[in-house]
Amino acid sequence: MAESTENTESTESTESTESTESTESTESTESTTSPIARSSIAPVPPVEIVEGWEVSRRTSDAALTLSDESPLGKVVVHAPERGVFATTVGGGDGVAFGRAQRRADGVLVIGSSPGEWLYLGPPGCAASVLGAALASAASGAAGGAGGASTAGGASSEHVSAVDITHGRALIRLTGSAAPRLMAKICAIDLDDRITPNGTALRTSVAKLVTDVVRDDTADGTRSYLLHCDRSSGQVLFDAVLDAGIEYHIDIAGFATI
Amino acid sequence: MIQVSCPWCGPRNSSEFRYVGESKGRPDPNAATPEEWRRYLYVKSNPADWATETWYHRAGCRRFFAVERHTVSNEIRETRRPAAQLRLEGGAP
Amino acid sequence: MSATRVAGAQATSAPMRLAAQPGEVIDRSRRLAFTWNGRPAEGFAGDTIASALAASGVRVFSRSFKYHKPRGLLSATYHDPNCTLQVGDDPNVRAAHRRLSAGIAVTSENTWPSLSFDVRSANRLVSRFLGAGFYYKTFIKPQRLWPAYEKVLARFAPGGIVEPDSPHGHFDKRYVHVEVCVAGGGPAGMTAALAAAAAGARVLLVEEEPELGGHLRYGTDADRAAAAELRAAVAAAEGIEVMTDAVVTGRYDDNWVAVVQRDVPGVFERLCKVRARTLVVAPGLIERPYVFEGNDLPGVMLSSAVARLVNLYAVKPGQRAVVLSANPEGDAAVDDLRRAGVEIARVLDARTGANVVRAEGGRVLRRVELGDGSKLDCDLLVTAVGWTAPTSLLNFAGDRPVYDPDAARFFPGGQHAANVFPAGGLCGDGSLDEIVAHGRAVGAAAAAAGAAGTRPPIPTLARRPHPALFRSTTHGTVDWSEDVSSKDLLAAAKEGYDSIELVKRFTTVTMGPSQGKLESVNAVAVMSEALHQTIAETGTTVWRPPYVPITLGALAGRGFENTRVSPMHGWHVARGARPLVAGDWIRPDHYGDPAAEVNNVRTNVGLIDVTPLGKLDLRGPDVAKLLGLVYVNKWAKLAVGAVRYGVMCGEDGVVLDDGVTGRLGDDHYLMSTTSSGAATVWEWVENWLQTEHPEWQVHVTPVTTAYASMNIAGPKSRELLGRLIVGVDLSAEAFPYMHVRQGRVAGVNGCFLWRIGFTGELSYELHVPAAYGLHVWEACFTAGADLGVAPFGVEAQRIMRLEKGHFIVGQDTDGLTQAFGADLDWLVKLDKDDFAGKPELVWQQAAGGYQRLVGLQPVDPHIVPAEASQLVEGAKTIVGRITSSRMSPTLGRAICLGFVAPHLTVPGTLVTCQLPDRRRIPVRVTEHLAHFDPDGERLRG
Amino acid sequence: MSDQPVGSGVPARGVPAIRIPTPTASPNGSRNTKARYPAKYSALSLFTHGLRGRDWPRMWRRHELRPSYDVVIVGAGVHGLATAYYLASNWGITNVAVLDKGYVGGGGSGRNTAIVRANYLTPEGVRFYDRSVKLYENLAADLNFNVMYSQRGHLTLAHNDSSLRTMRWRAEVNKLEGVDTEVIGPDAIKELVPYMDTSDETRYPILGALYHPPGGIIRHDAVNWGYARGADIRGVHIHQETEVTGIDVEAGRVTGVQTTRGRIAAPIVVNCTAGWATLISDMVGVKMPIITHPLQAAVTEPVKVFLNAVVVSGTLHVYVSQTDRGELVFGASTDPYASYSTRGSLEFTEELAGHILELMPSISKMRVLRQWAGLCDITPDFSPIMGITPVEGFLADVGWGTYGFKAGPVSGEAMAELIATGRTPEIIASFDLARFAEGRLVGEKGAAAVGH
Repeated sequence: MAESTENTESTESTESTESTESTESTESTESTTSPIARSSIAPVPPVEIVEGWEVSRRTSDAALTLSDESPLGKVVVHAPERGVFATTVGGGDGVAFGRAQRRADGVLVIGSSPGEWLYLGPPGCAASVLGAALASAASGAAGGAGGASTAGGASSEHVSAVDITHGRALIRLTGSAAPRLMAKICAIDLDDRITPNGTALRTSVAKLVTDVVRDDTADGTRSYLLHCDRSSGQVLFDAVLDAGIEYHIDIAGFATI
Repeated sequence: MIQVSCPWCGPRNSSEFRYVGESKGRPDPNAATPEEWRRYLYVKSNPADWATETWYHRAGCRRFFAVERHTVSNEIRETRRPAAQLRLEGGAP
Repeated sequence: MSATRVAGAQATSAPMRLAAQPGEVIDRSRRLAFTWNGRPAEGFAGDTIASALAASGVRVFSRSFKYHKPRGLLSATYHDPNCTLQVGDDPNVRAAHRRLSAGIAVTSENTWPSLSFDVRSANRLVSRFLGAGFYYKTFIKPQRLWPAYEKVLARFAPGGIVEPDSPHGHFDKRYVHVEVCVAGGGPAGMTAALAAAAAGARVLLVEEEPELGGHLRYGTDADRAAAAELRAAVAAAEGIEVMTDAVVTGRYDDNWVAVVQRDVPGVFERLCKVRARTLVVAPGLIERPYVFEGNDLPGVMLSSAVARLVNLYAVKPGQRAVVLSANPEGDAAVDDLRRAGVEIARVLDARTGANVVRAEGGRVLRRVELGDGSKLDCDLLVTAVGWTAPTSLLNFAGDRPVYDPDAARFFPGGQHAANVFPAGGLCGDGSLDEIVAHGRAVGAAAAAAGAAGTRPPIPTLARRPHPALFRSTTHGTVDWSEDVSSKDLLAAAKEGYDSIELVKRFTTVTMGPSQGKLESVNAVAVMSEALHQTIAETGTTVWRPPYVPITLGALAGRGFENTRVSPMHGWHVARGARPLVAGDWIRPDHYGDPAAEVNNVRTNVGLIDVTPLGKLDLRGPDVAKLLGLVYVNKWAKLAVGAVRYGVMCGEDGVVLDDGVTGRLGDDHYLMSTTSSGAATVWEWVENWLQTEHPEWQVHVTPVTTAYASMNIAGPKSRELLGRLIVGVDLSAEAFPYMHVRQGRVAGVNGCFLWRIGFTGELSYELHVPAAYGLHVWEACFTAGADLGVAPFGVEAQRIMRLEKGHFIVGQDTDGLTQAFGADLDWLVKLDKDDFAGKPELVWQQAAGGYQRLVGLQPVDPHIVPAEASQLVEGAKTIVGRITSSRMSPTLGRAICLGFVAPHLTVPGTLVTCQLPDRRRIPVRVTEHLAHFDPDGERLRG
Repeated sequence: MSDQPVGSGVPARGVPAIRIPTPTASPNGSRNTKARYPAKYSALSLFTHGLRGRDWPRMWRRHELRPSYDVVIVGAGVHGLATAYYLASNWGITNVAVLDKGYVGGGGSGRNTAIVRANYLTPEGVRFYDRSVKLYENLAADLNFNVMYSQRGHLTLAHNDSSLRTMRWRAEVNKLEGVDTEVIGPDAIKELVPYMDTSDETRYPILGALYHPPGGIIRHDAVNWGYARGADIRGVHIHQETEVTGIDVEAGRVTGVQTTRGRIAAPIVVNCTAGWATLISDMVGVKMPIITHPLQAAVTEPVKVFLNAVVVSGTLHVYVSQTDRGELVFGASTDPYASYSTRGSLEFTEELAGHILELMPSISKMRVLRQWAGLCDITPDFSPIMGITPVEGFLADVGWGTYGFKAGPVSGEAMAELIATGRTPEIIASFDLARFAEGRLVGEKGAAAVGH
């Protein structure tokens, strides 16, 4: 029965998000009225519409940059902390609490809390991620039921997924000085030995409850994703900028994941 | 700033948590006398000694958990999941 | 050529400046001009303010707090109580520590009208009548005159000046994580840091002076060479962060260590919060003054002050000196003085009983009287009578220092926390090699602590015997900054203030800016005399943080304060909305005319931004159970697509929050809470799920700001929405009151619509994926222009909800209002098996006799009683109060909600209301809470 | 001295009647000091003492423990000392011992921020604290000791309309009780406190304040010492460094206390131990609804006096006043978790500084000189627990939270009356222990947050 529920859930949201995306393509004629998605952080010029989002296209070659990545798709999945989904199949991709891992399709899967996973992907990915997560959850649940085929739903665990793309602000801080900057606004020990690449944690940053994910760039440059309640996005962004002045921080435009 | 070791997140500054208070069992709401119920609401043992408390990781994993803290030294000797969860997990096959 | 310029300079502006000294830290090539009490002055880069002034011949730096006696350099350290000066807008600057910078305006404090002539010094003449605590014994009667006396006393307040417009300045903070934090950059501290780093620990090394080295900096050539060597080693070592001109101000539970950093470019002061696995305390020793008559005259100074002045700053401390020495440091000072060309009138060896009993002079020292009664003319008296261990950090860590009579000083008591390690002079004496060995061993042990493996042993430092010299045969100053003499302490003890804590409070000894670093041990010694007991028995007062004063600015840092806004915030600002600060949120209070906003909603249609409304996404088979537990009403039968109003109570039955919750799918609900209650309710719900019912399958996701929420209210709201929505039949039949639908609004999918009505009008609460909030909001205004759509703010909403009689939790209820008192009889379902607060509500209903929330209307429709106006009987018996009141634009009369005593709840009852201006008016209890459309035809329409 | 009609109030079971002896003959303290005892303080005596260089007599003397006292008071803070003083001065009951494990006024009475006010929320609260203010106004004369009560005015700021509403509520109740309290606007605030940022650009704009002219600050040590001296002069024994280790109860009645200096028999034992209240009441098995939280305070280096009112912000959890010595004295709300630690924390000073600079940005360069902490015995309704307990002869004067010092005089007066008359004075009737089990909490809960 859990499955059926979740499927309704997923179709609900899938339908909605998909057509949201379709809006831009199909109704391009009435582009004036076609919905524009806006981040809670004011974009610095030049501003463009990308994937229906109003984003900054500013480029910077500074050694330390801050960018608004709020348009990324964000899905939170809840499942029993020590259940089938968490351990085996891995809608969570076996990603443990406190770790982050990038999937082949570029989606970043974060063990954001015990029994909670956060998926970050390109704008508009939410729908497919929702579907996928729940599908694997369903199969995982069944698999988890092992040979007890008759047990069916009874033994299946409760997994749910919510699209929170609009509920969070997401910014990226990149540069070798990032940990020194963070030390001014975050009490966590960011030493390599303590919090290596791929670490995910939720803590207080500039007095805001913030998810911190260390997600170094391909070339190994230190990079953090900071993720807080949408309504406080501008405050977090400004706090990081303020702390970065002594490290000559600069604002960079949106660069999809 | 004392450090509280969250059973899930590990040691964090106490400012990330909310002190809920001394852990107390909830009386049967349909059987409790006013005296019993209000003892549950208001009376704490308030020892100058080891105390078993409930804390909430407000700025972290948002989990409630049990803490054994000495109220004079503020030393914390143990943190663990809430009793109800331990019972549940213990009971699971 | 610069040399000649300098020579010239010495001749004119710096009579006391010596020729280049081997260890001097001044840069003679960089002259810095500043002003001293308005007159031009000059010094060199590297000078402290005090050394520059001393070089130019200044001997009197300040006046004392109580008797306004002239005061000069005593210790020439940060703790020097006599040269706290005003520098620009910076009060109480420690001039013997603060580096000179060009262009600063330095003025003395506590002087009136001037430093040289201070009329308040007349206090000295009557000092015998103004003993410690004299003010407790006078100004008693007549009582009414005390304020006048008080103003006089207040004029004697010491310290600098802050102006109402002093600029805030840039302050900052930083976290640091290390295995070992070392307090003190002397030989012991430096070697401890090196040893710890060698063991692989991350180390923070903190030094008060601008450069590492400690006392070696002003010692012998060999000392300076050793210091340079250690400095080089530290600079080369991996994993040591050095902070100079920085001080460990406190050690708190779990080795949370506070460091104030003063030399960060562009930052006035930075507070570093260090989480250290272990803390090494290596502050060295502080030289102790000697108590005798006249010991506070300018010209009486400590041997370490001489060493600093001569060796670091090339300043000649005086012309003709008498030296009282009880230790090698004192003897070394004699050599320094000779080298500086100071005539040595006499060297008194305290170890062989020589003594000083009196210092004489007017503004400065002229002559000293010796133990044998003979007198010597001199302008400099140097004392070296012993050392004080600054054990503050150990005290903060729980230690009680122990006095050793043979060494005549306190030592660590060993009761401090296991993650704190004292090192160096604090623990004992020894040759440089022995100190270095000790530091190295402590550093290694500190690095090993907490880690696996065995703890390296720490050698014990020998304790050098030292004569116990505290007070001579005469009485003198014990506390310079508080003007407390040994006489005062003896008198206080006789008067019954016979414990060190009591005498401290009564005489204020050690309570001043130096917090006892120079004074404590002498105070304890004098008290021991008075109480005929040993110093060990007398004990010492508890040192409290901070070790040195720290600015409010540094403690505040950048002052991050959360401010939350909705996606439509900019739109409101652009339309001149008056901001309303509601907790973290900034909301539009109104757009100019709340009454007009109300009228427009009642006649046309209006939009309000209600994004802060708390929203929790609840999923799972057991959600209904959860709702039944946290709400006072029933939820089992709520159909998919329906919404229901609910009220939550605490376990004490007191109203906690309210809101509507809708069922979106079989196992999917959306709960709304009050804006201010959002966080509380989320935590409340999690608490029940995690600590009482972990077996329930419910997933809670806060989605408050995932949606931009707007309420479209008014008779034309259906028409407006109809123009924008796709996929939802808005007809009253298809979408009745208290239901929820999902659809596509203005091209945005995944919007939720609740048909509810806080305002009492036909209205739809629209929840839009937040990023599209502004788009949909603007679309509504475009689409509804011809319908007269206009925004309305929180104030208009408050008026309308009051017209409608909806209470607001926290305004129309208080910390003791249980559900029945809030007129919720219709909602509370006591036949439910269990819900939060049920027992209290059962008893409340049974007992009765509680105040109840009712609708109230002043008989005179034009008088609006201010909220919180009291309802009274007789002279002063309170029988209720107005909780909400407004002039209703719809009804054209004043309307209220309020609490009334049980005997007044009958509709029609007249109650007396006392207005803030004490006028009393009659108000009538109405039949319903609702003043307008009680049957709700409009919102059901 | 007392306006209370003698024996007014509710008969209190559980207070054994005690014989009221004639006060012990004028104390013979003069033997242990060459000074004349007791001393009369005045400008003249100050002058003559100064002239003759004569010593002052002891403020209070040291005694051997008597085997029994009529009343044993545990805790030599302002509550215990005031109770002893009024027992002796109002009722002639002098066979009284005040015991303390430390020294006079060493607990909360010497660690608080010495703010006195009466602008409470409930009529019972207002009446009670107003009586205290009245007693404080005459205390210097009564005790012949200058307690330096400075009625400079007390401001409680409101930064949002809900707190402004609470201020108005308090003002209205105060008016009805005849207490001088009113709500004033930003301009009037700026006049009283020129350093205050009353502009509306601030993060926490100041919408108004509750202004209470009789409120102010006092020299807390002087109050403690003055009461101690007054009690001592009248024959009360003050025993410092005498810790109570147990309380003897027989058949539901108190019979005496065990101390580190031996046993004392007594039919009446009064618990005045504030932060340690439950540790004492646990000795007789009386459970108190009290939690002990540290309350921290801090003082800055002195600067020339610029702040002439007491300023409180509940929203920002800070209160501040400036002493005649020029130091700013700060306090905040209690620590977030229960503790008996008085070590103090850094986060307290950080929060404090951040919030005080929101109010007065120009004092950022003032420096914090010292911080300390005291222990607060907090009850669920922010009101005290006074009077009888289930154990006969064991009386409570506890649950003071952050309000204890300002209530010292009236509490002492009322407890003395209760002991002397066996009747609970009306003024403390609503503060009984039974109210919790019976669900009659006092409404001060409405005005939570920082109440200084």
